[in-house]
Amino acid sequence: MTTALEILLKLAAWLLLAPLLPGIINKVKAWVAGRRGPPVLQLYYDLAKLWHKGVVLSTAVSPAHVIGPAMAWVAIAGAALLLPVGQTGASFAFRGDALLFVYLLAFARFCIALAALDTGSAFEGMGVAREVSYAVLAEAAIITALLTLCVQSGTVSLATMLAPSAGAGAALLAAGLFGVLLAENCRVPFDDPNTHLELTMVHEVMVLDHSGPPLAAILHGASLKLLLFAVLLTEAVLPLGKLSLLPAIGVLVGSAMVVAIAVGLVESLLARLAFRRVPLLLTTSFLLCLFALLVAWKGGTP
Amino acid sequence: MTPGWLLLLAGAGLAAGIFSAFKSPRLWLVTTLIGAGAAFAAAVLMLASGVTWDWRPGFVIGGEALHLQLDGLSAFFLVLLSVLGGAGTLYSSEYWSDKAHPDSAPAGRAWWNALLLNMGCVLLCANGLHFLIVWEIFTVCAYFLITRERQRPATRAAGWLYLASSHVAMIFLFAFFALLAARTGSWELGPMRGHPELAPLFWLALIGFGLKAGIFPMHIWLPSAHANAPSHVSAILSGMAIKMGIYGLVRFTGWLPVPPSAGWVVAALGVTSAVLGVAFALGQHDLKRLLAYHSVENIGIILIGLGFAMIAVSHGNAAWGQLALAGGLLHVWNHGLFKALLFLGAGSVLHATGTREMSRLGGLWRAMPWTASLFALGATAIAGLPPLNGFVSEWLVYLGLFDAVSGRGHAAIAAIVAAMALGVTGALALACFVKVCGVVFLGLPRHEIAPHVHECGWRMRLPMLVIGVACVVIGLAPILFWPALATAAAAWQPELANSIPPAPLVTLGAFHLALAALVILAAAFLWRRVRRNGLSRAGTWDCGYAAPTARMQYTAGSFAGIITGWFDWILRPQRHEQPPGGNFPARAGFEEHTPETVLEKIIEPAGSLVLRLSLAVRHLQHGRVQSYIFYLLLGLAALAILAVMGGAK
Amino acid sequence: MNLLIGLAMGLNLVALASSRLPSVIRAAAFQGMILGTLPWLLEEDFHWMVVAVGLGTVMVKGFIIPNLLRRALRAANIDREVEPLLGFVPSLLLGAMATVGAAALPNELPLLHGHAQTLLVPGAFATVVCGFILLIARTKAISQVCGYLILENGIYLFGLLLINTTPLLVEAGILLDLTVAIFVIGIIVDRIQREFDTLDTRKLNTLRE
Amino acid sequence: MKEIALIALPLIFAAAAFAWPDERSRPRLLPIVGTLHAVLAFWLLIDPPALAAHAWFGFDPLARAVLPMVSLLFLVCSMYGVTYLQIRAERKNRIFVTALLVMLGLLSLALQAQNLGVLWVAAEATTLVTVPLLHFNGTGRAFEASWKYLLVGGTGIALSLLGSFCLGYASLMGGGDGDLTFSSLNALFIQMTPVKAVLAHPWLVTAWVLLIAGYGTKMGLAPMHTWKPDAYGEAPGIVGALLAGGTTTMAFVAILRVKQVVDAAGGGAMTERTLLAFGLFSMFAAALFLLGTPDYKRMLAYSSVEHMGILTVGAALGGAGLWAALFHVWTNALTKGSMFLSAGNIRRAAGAQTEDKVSGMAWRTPGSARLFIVGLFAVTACPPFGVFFSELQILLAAFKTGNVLAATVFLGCLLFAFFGMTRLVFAIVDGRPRAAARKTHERFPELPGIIVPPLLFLALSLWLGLATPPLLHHVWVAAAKILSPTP
Repeated sequence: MTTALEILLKLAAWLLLAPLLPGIINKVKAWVAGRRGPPVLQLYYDLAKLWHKGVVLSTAVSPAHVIGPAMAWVAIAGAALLLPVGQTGASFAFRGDALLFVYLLAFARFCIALAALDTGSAFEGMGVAREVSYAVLAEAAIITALLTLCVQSGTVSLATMLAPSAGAGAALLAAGLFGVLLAENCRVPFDDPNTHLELTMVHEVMVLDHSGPPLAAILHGASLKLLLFAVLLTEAVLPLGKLSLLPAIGVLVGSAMVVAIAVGLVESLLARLAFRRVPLLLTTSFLLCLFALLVAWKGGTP
Repeated sequence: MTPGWLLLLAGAGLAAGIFSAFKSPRLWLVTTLIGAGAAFAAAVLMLASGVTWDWRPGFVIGGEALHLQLDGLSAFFLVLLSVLGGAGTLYSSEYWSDKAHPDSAPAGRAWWNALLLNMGCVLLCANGLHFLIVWEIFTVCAYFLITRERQRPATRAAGWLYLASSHVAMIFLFAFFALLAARTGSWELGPMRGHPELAPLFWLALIGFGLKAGIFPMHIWLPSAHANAPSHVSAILSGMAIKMGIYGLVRFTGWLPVPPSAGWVVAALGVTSAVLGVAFALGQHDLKRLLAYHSVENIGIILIGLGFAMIAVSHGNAAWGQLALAGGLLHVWNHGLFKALLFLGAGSVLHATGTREMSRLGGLWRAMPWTASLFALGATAIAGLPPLNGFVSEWLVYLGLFDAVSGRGHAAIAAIVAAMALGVTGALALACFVKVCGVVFLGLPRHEIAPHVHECGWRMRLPMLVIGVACVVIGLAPILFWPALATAAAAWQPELANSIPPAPLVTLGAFHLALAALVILAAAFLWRRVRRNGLSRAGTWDCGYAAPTARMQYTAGSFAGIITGWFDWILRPQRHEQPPGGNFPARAGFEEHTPETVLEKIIEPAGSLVLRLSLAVRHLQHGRVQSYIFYLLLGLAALAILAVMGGAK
Repeated sequence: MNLLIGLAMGLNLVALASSRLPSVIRAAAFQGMILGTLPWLLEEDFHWMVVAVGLGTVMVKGFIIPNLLRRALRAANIDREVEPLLGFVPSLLLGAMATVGAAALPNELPLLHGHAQTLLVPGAFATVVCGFILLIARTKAISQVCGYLILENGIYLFGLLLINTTPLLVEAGILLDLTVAIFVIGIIVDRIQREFDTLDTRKLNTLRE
Repeated sequence: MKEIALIALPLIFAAAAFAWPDERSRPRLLPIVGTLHAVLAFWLLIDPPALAAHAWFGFDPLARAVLPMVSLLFLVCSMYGVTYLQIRAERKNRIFVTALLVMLGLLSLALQAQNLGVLWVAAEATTLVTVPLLHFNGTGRAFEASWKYLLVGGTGIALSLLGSFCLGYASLMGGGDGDLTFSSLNALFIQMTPVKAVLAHPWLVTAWVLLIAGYGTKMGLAPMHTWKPDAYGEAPGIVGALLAGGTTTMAFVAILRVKQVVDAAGGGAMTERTLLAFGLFSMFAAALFLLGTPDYKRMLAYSSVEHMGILTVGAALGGAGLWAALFHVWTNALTKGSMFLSAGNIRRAAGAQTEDKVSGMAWRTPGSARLFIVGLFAVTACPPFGVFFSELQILLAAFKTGNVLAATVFLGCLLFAFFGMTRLVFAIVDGRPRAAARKTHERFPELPGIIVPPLLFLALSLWLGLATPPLLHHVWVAAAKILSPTP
């Protein structure tokens, strides 16, 4: 009973905190640009509004257009349950849950992609093609990162993998994962979340024809995903396993802030890359993870 | 009923099917289904009891006493065979009906039963000679099934390519079994790890069985054969026939000693097949050809599992070998199931629209919702996504690899490479099946396909449904199937057997269950929410363009463009571009075709070289009798030299 | 006796050198007659069977077959030229070389003392080789038949080594077979001539890869 | 007594057939003789007579191991012949039938011959009697084929005569009294004093070379095979079957007998080396020809060359290989027979025999086309037909004797032959049928008389493979044991 309650509490925490991150990022961007910018809680307002809005469906779409986002949202939420928080560990922890984590995110991608293709629009097709193609490289990077942690800790369970710090290779790993984070969440320099030219979009163009509650699910899922990556990045680098719950949460929140600010800074300082250059950057982050792996292999002891 | 009687019943049913195939299709259907059911029962019985069924009747065939044996491994494969066989039987009764194919259907039914029967016999034979015989017969049966539509030159070419490469495999198996018999002095098969001198034979087996399994450089026959065969045949070919190659490898790596490098080679081949197979698949525009290349990919995944299991054995039974093997074996089942599902789905698309060309299809979900949703299910499974079966087996393989890594043993580095390859393969497969589902079933029809597009009848739908359910069940309750895996593993390597399922598998199953439930709930909830908020219809956002047409949708080629670009070095796609020009561009065109590189760049040149040689030789037979007598003299001289040479020795 | 054999060997060269069919036939026929007489000289004791063999040989090789060939020649009224594939001089040289080689041969092959001083073996081999040269180097069917005839002569010559040891039946059988062989060839030639109105076997190459 | 009947019976009936007045009923003699002959042969197979020493011919183990096959082959072919000659009523069949019967008699003589001379006489006579069979069709092509057959074959047979003389002379050098029966030759050479052995050796080598060249020509080993494609291509299917199954078998038996003698004189290494080399070369050459030939009757000829190569390889492997080779004699002859007969049907229906003119025979002559395809798989060593088992046995022998290289070449040749044959056969059977041929009423009348015999052959091949009679197996092994000096 208590465990069930605990799980529900954790889940609630994840879901509630998630929309905060984009707000922070936007705030940082506005601040850098010298504007006041939207309130930090803007996304909450948007979600609430969307949830009550009516829906306009394309004449071409099938039920998948609506079902897809729901499935994706569930998958991401499920992934959240696998991510340990400090000492208490995750709600679900077992050997190999790291892989489940990765594949749940992949499942989410699959659903969103099909929902997007459902409209039969060339724009969505374009976006999906880009999304799934870049995901290939991102996937390689994440698997490499997991391998690094596995070599580091000698286990295959996130709870224990993330407990110790990545040691010598931590900086490399952090850089690599940060690149993956930007790519997977479609931030600059891979994608510009608030561009207005369909031809240059990746993620935005996929949700072009969504509206109302489905769009809300997609947006919330995206923010949750961002949060997941931020936490994963933090725990991979910092030895949170040794802290007790509250300090751990504190550190987590703080570092999530830091990540958000970093993203914001990157977005305001860098420009979007040309599409042909994107694979290059992703390969770079993959290589960073690979080097981290090598460092761990040489330095770490089983 | 003991397995023996059930198997007898199965054989009788299939044989009866062969004879009733021409006269009465209904009788054929019944007898064949009974046969498949009996085989299924026998296999399950054996797997449940774990008792090997061993039968040595007196009578002699071809100079060797008959010896049949149903042990864990053969039972494991027999399950798959009987399920796919039964499903395909029912499916074909509508798909390849007498009405549609009056002259090829009856013989097709007979060949179908012969194929099932002989594949079953291959699984049962414990005598090298008989193994060889039924193996070749099943190969030939498959040829006649592939060339059902032999009026089409493409089919004939595909069929001949299949026949030729199968015969290459056959020649290697000839050598393999003959050497085995020559060295051991008997045709009896069985565990003989005590004879290290037999280890080199593994290489013969690898080529012989690898050709059948379609491992990467040896896969040349696979795409065209699978694409041109009737779909239920493609399903059994891809689901079962290529697994026979895997069966051979597993069986003989279990019975015979292998050279130390064997495991590494198998794993390396697996990695190559997995990555390149899916890369080639991405380049295809022909639905069934694409699926065929995915068979290469999945065979690769299976081999990664098997290879690491072999490495584990050769390094003293590391625990992770067990997981890798379990993953590989389970993937045999899984790939058999979802690939059959996908081929049957492709079959009903072909049946309805008459084309395999994806760029002509689109928006089929309206006309054929059942096919569309089942195909989507299969796609999710083959992309290795939770909560379906594809993920379970890949996850087991992953687990084995990660354990190998964390163990920091000899295999760690190799495991790292394999794990990365597996990850990339998964992502590529996902991309590929997003493309397939999106282009074929979603969006709008790209061409005015014949108006008679219709959902397939229940006899085609039911088999797909059954297989789909099987995929889901394996995904949600993998724990149920662990005993089967353990029994099979025990038959392969007693040391690797472990009847206690790994704890994580239980948790994974629970998680999958929860996930599936929540996914459905959420979907329903959101759908209701949308309804409540009220929904209105409008055209897809066209960015203000006045006259959007269905042909402006993203096509298969353009979708995969980015990734195929990365693999240009091996895919060698041929592009014919006709860019729009001038102020008022007339018609522009762009077409792309990905050839079978290994075949067209390596095999065919070599073949033409041999043909040129034979042409040169044939010129000697130019019809002038004087020179014929001269050849005679030459022969005489050669003989004399040979003979005298010996005299000198 | 060696004189006769030498003569036979000479006739090989004549057959090789002669540019007209009748002379080739005549050479072959004359060679046949010589061979026919040889058994009588070979046998000390006068055995009637040997006489019969000799007579038969003379009749067949010397008269019947040549007449047959001449008839074929007349039936297909064709020019008498030989039309060699290989020129006369080269084939003559080859033949000469073969003869010399054959003369050197017995040093390699041990012989019974009875045969050591005869020219039987060299003659036989030389004749066989010359027959082959005719078979290979001539285009006309008739001249090929003659080549075959000379080949058989060579073999017969060799057979004489065994005439007093092996039962004569073998010989008789051989004789019969050879005659029939040539006879059939004659018929074939006749037929071919009806079919193709020529005796040039170069025309006989429709069957080919 | 019965063994003499084996020879005499066909010859007597041949005379009768020659005298027979009626064209239509004459062919009926063929199956009658065939049946009688087969009955006799199998009777002898079951209880073989004692062999008289120094007899010129007799039913010895080797004859026992092959002669019944020839008789069986002739029986089935003769059944085919009746219908065939009815279809071909426009040609006079007096000579044809007579020649067939004479051929049977001579084959029985040659297979039973225990004497070098008799063997040669019989071989020569078969060569001659084949000629009228070859130009049965009376076309120009047929004449050309028989001319080439006679010239090349005659030359070969002449060489073998020379070889026989050399062997005889070798026996003289070895101190023999000129008795040319094989038994006495063996006895003589086995207990030959070293001095005499030195004297006899050159003659033995010469004899071996000449005899192999001569009988090899008859058997059709490359490069002496040149007459084969022409002859098989032009002859009626029934003649092709008898040539490929009977005459070649005779030549092979001759080679085996000579090999036995030479081995007895201690030439074992030489004979095996030469046979192996020539067998493999024949297979190789045949495979190359098969890859490209467009003519399906010539294809059968090359396939026959290939199988002669296989036989020779088997013989070269001694012991185990030898009995496998005798096994292969049976399987090959019977399987090949079915292909010749069905090919003959197709040829008559299509009126042409090259792939550019013939296609879609599966619609034109369904029965023969099916038989042809099954025969194709049977003859390319696909189980469960006999050829598969015999070739597997030869392969086993090769591996057992450690001839891995030979085995590799062997397998490679099998592979290429398979490529060539399947390509051609499926092209003519499956290819899109000619517009005219698609109409059903143009279907070629496939009378049971021309469908059942090839079917029978396939059944026999199947039976030989799956359920090899122990008696036959025993007979082959016994013959091999006698033939190979090193057990």
